[in-house]
Amino acid sequence: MLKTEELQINIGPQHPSTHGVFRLMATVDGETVVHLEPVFGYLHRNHEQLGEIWTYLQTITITDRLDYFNSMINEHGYCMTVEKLAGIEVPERAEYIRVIMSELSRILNHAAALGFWLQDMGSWGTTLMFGFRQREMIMDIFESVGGSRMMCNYMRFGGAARDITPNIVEQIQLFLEGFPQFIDDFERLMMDNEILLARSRNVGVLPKELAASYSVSGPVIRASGIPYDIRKAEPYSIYDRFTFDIPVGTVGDVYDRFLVRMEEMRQSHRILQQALEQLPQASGSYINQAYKAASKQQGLRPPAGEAYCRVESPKGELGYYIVSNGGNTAYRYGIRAPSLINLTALNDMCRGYKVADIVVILGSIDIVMGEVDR
Amino acid sequence: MRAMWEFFFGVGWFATLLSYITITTAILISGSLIMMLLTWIERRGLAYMQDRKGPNRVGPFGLLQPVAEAIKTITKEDITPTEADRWVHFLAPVVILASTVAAFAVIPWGNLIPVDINVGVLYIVAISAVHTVGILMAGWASNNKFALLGGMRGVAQAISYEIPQVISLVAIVMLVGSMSVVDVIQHQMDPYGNILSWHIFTPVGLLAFVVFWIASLAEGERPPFDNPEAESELVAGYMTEYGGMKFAVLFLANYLTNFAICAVTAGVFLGGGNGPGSDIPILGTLLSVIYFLAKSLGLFFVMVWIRGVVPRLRTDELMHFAWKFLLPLALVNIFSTSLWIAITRWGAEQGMGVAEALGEPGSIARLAVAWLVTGVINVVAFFVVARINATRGITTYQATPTAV
Amino acid sequence: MALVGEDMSKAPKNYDNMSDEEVQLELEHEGVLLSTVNKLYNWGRRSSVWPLGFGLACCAIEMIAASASRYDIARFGSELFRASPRQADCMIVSGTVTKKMVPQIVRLYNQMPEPKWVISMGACATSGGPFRDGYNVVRGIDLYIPVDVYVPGCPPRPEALLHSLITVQEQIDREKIKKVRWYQKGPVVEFPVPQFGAKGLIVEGITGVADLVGGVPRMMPFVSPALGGQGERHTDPTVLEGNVPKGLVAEIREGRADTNLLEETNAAAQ
Amino acid sequence: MTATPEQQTTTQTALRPVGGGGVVVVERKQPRQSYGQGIAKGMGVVIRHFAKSFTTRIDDKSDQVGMFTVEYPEERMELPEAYRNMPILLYDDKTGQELCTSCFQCERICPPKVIHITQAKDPNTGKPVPAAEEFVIEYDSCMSCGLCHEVCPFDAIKMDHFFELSTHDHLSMDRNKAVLDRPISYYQAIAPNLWAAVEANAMKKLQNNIKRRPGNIGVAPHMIGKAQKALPTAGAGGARPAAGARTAAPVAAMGKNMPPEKVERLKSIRAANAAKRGGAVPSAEETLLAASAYTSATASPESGLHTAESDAGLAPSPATTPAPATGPVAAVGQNMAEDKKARLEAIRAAKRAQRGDE
Repeated sequence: MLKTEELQINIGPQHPSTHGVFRLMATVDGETVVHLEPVFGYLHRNHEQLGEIWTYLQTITITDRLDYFNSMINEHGYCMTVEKLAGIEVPERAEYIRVIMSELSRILNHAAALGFWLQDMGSWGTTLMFGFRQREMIMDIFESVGGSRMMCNYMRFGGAARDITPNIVEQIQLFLEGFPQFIDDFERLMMDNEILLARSRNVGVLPKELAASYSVSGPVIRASGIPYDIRKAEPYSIYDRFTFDIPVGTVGDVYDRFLVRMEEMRQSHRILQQALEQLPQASGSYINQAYKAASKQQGLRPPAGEAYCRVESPKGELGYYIVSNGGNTAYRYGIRAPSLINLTALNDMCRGYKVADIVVILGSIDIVMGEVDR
Repeated sequence: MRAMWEFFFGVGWFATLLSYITITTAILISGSLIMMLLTWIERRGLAYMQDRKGPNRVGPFGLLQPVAEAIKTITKEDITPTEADRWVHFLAPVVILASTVAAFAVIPWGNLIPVDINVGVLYIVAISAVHTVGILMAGWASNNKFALLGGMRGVAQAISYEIPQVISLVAIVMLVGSMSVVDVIQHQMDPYGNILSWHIFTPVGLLAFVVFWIASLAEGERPPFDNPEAESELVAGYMTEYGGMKFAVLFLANYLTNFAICAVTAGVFLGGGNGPGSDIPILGTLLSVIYFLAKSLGLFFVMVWIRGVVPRLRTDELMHFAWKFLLPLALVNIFSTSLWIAITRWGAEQGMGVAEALGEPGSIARLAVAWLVTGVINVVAFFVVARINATRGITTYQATPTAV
Repeated sequence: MALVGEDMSKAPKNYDNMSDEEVQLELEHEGVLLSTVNKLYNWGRRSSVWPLGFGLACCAIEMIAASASRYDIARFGSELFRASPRQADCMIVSGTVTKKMVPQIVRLYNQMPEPKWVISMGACATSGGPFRDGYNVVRGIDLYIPVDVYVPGCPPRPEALLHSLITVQEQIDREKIKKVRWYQKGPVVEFPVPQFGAKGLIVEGITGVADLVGGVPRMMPFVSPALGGQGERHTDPTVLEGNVPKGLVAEIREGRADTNLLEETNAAAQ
Repeated sequence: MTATPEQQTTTQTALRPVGGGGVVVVERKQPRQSYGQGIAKGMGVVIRHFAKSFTTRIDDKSDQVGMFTVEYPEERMELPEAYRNMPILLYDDKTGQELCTSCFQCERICPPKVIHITQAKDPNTGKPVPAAEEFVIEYDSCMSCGLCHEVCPFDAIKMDHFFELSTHDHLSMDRNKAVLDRPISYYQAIAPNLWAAVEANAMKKLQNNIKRRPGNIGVAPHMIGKAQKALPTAGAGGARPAAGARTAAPVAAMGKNMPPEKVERLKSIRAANAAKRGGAVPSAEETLLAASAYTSATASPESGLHTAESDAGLAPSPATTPAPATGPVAAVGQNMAEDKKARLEAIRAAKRAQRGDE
């Protein structure tokens, strides 16, 4: 290939496909990427600092804003960590509620992420609109449960803020009924599309070994062929009660990540059906009554110590680390954000591909800057 | 005084000039009206494909939306970036629009055609190539890397796709034996109003249509070939630094190009204004305009439909597609066109007097044979080329990951 | 300020205090034909407000939701989210503005051609929101660029964003072609792009570090163009009395900020 | 609920084996099968959506095709009761007594610290009184987390459903007590079940507190002087904030700079508006009474609750237009001609017809 003078392109911080405020300094030779340097910090909003100033209960509200697509899973992880720290037990029904909400979040996230990814690829809105249609339906459920569309602030230490009514269960069932049709539509719309195949097959390949050594997680590592899912690897909450499969890819390219996400939505659908079936009836409590008052007020003071908990967020392994010194705020609060870790592999995924592939590969990692910069 | 009167009004040139001015004005006015209609179709159509309403608050059914947009863009501040090449930056939209409007000279509005030149088909292709220069000017003068990349992409794409486009038209020109647009439309005229005489309903014409249509999508920068202005990659491509009225001009030119493509396709492959009753003296002209518009707008709706479905091709894939898929097909099509001509038209002159002697049944039989032969050739060619492309045509490059 | 906090549900408009012009406007909404160039001009602009495709944080997702099927901002002719500021009319600042991002936002704003509007979407963009105590978060984008419409909420519902768009449209209705900034004599106001230095943001015209990292901004917000602002900041100290001042409220109440800051701000603004 | 195989066979609810499921390898599409049928399939899906958008409107949540758009200013989605937008303060309808006792719980728990309370003091004794002297919420920083309303022991602070809060004025987003106060009946209208659950308790606590409030302390500002002396009883809220509340609104001097025929025209416009929305035509008196200066601070109790298709009588307020900023504006169009009025009528009729079509 003819070697030409290298050109520096600055993608972002304001660019339609950087998924937020994020800057990529790409050195290109013609249209081939030679080097890629991500620059972030444009959305650094002091999450961890605030988590150390605010009380445990108050911090739940900003975990929503961490990865703003799946606030429920963020809350789940945070509450689990504090519960571990303070030794709070969670009633059966509350666990089911949490799992239902988490899996709805996962569907929401994947539907929107695939829409965004295809939008980056140049599909004019249709896929995004279809994905957002699912999101709207799930938002309706979240809104009637938690009170807000995005920032639910729903989970509490020892359970959830509110019980889910039969009405809401019905609403979820209705959604689950229609959801397979979305998957079918989406598959027929995009799965065989020749252009999508050409754009995504063998693009952004992340080999198994490299994926493991970058310690990426979530659909990215599963697409590379490593069946690593925290719901199976270290079952938390009540995930050991459900039958579901972990989809893995074979090549580790962008196409595999797409397929893995599609399959994960199906599996989430499966888990939801089981969870609704098994959901303990009104006999179960939605929150641990002993801690209801404590978690309502600021009074929660876990004993001195430290705790780390991780959950499988749709982006990957989301870990919370909290050190308590016995006060009502965390002494140290840290987050292992999957988006950030996955992003570190971007340079290796992009090198050698075209400029147009950068946005596709970035979209396939599915980052959220709120989580990357925190 | 009398001499002057004769000079101006007694002589034909003034009348000709007047008529040309009138026609040009009519074209420009109808062009902008058409552009407004196209944007409306695009936005409402796309919206309905995505289960939403689309613009519906300005005027009845949102029909006045483009008018509002025109007012707004015209009254907006006109910015020329400080570092830009002022004159080139200013001229680029002019060049692009001028070349597009010039193509309208030979576009047949049903039975009405502004100018019938004997190389009409060639003229369209040639004049629409000029707008490539405008794209390059826009990309270069903006002094913006995205614009430059967009401009380069635009040029590469336009040049590559012109070749299959022209070669697919060659097949039609061979069939018709003339380059005049009027002749091409006349050739598809059937005395009985039978639509089967349209070029698209012959194997040769169908393949030419497919190749021409795809190549035209690329020429008009329509998805999936909208690489020069790829929003998710290059912000707005070569239009990145254009705002206000200049952007409006680029936008207008874009849609006019799209309409020109649809019109040419309708004329060359779908019989232009032909349809039931289009040969009646006066009413027929009106009907033919309606048929023509219906066909063109239908084709434009197909463009919108495609836009609603497909992602964008990468630039290198786009090149592969032009050179490895469309070009071979277009070449094969020329071969089958020549076969078609040989089988259906050769007479005593070429030593096929026997066939000619058979009369009416003989010509029908010859037509059937031609259909069969060219159909088989074209279909086989399509599948073979497609398979070759699918298995090893489009490159798969491997990343060069470094150890961590 | 409001007179009462209760039922005004049936009458969102105060017809009684309306001037004739506003009545005329009301009539136009009801369909009386446009009569003057001014009306045509305003009609054209209000019907095609193209937003800048520009998302910062959480609110950006709701902005996209507003353009998705259910809310469909396209109905107002605003679905063309332009990626290039040159083609955009309305900047929706959707999300937390950090000190690292402010220079880029101001630059984008300067790159937009007049006439242009800014919608500050959500709590973060308006005042820093939940993150306003963070060291890296700007307490409101109106400290750097004038904002036309504020939408409270965290994040606001897509409907609320649509409502803000309608509010912008009403603002456009009230504008006059003769009074539009771009058509006036004199240079177009370019807002100074702040420098993100080691200690914080340095703004032209304000002595010292204007927005210290970990500190309180030492300036007042811009007056909204909708209220007659021509690129000047709030200077009247009386706005700080009685009502709760912006940006400084928490500090003053908790005794964290020294009150000299107010005088300093005023001195700097003059 | 640990599932053993034996239980599984016996219990009704079908429990899956613990940690069931394994690893599936996703199936990659093989490249050589494509001749464009993939795109054709996609085009089929899209055209189906296109066609269905004309014929069906979404009413069932499980549907995936059909028009999904809710045309916002005219139609509204039903908001769930639990929806929370911004905090408001409640007061009793009859007495005007606020439920807030300034216990500072909400101020303390508010994560971004947007609530600022000043406790009322008895002017004679100087001792604190269980009522708020001033209550400020910075709406511009409020994150709508709802912790304040969760924590309030007196159910005095609740989350509003009104979201049309866009404003030009940054400083107006500091809401004081006068703007935050809403009658209980308003909250009851937007969240009947939530209020019913806490009503008895809240009213009991309020009665206890009122006893300790001298004079007008703790009465919603605009209710001072209008309040009935009777102590509220549980369920005093009554039905909707109907006529009583409306008369409470101040009657501004009308038509100062308006010729009488213009006033007439306005009335007719408003009547037509109401008719268009399907609501009853309010009398001129009523509409003028209901006018107010500052709309964005107010809420329409019904705004979020009904879509346009729902009961016409409860149709939402237009709310598309908050009051324009008042300022000195030149007087133009002093006398609008009759033909203009006629034209207006004709256009309006046409519009109505068109809207009916769509």
